[in-house]
Amino acid sequence: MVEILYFGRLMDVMGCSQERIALPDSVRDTDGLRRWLDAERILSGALLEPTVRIAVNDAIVPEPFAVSDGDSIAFLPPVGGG
Amino acid sequence: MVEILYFGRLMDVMGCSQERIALPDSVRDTDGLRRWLDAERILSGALLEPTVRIAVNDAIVPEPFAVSDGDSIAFLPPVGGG
Amino acid sequence: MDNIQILDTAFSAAEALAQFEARAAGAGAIVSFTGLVRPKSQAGEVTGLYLQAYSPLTETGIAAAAKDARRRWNLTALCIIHRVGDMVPGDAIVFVATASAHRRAAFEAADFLMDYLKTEAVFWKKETTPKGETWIEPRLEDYADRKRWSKAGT
Amino acid sequence: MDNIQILDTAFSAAEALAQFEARAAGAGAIVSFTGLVRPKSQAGEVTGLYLQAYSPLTETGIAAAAKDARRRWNLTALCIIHRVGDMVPGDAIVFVATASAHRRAAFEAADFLMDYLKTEAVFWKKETTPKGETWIEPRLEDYADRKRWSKAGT
Repeated sequence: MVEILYFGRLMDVMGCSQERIALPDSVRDTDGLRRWLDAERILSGALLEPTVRIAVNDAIVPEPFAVSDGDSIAFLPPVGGG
Repeated sequence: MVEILYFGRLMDVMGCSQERIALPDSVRDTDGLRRWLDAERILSGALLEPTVRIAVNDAIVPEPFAVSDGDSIAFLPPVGGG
Repeated sequence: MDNIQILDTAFSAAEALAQFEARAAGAGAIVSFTGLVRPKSQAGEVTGLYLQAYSPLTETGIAAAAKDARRRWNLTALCIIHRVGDMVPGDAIVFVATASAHRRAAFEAADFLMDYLKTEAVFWKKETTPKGETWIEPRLEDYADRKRWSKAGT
Repeated sequence: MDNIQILDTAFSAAEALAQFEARAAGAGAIVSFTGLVRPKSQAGEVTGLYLQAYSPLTETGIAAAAKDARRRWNLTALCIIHRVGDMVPGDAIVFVATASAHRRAAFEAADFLMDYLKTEAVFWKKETTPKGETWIEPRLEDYADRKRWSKAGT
């Protein structure tokens, strides 16, 4: 299981701010996660946008970045500032 | 008679901030006033410095500027800001 | 001497300045910036603004920007307060204050920190107007402002 | 909506900011600058500062600078408070606040007004240190800061 966090407009897109998911064996990195989850939820690319960055365990990562059970993975749309 | 005002360090140089003086007939403009008063008080040029500007009746004037009885004349060293 | 706070309740910029002044004793120049929820946007009348942070990324990012500001300018004190959660027009969103011996450092550091906070700080912002709710992303102008600093310093 | 005051008594910058915020309702950005008497100068420990104005030249000069700032930037409110007379270290000498829809205008206008106040405003300043009393004239740096604006605007 991984914990997935959605921020900003992705909360609205996903309908939640946080969920726990069992990753299929085919998903081994952030690229695989983006493609699998986007297809699974029929999002037409919302999670594939290059402006959406990913943080793994509270650190923004260069992609593709390996993910595995127990990780906390956050999808971050462009930040809006204060 | 004219009223003469001294500001900033010129107050210290002149020993007062304000005085009333009867101008001699020879003094008809600010240049004449600077020279006459500087010589009269043995100031060695304190009133002749080009950085010292003159206001006549509360307006800084381009020099030489005519002065006559009843005028208020201010000697202004470089301003120091706030 | 840095004071960095993320708050989910309203705060007073004037009170923040009063407290900052006390901490900045000895400085010759204090600059403050207050960002407020505006009553109007391109979408019309604004009735609410929601700000979301991602702890601890938001805090560490702001702390890094503060450190960068201190490296670039000689500051005697620095304060950053940022609201999150639900706000209404007139509410203070962000308060930045900088203190230095001379005014140029204080002005530039405050300007620099605000450019960071408006473009790179980890916040998401949702505006409510009569037309509905809209997530706001940075204006191009904000990115241009931020780029001004890329050649300064090391 | 300009508030310009020359005061011969102490004032609180934080209170001035609180009052300014009330007047600036609807603005998105407020910048404040506070200039304080520093406890040290090149001559050593400062025990007192005396500021002299020349009314009405001081007031009309500041009012003209404020008008110039409004012509250059779109400001919703502006405040300038300047002390004269005898002050001690820590006292606020000058407070400038600007309000605008966006932050760039507020920052630039406050910076511009401070450059005016530090170089061209009609004030004379005398510092008291253990070495005695010294009249202070502008630093070259202040003139350079002021020149930054000579090509902007018309």
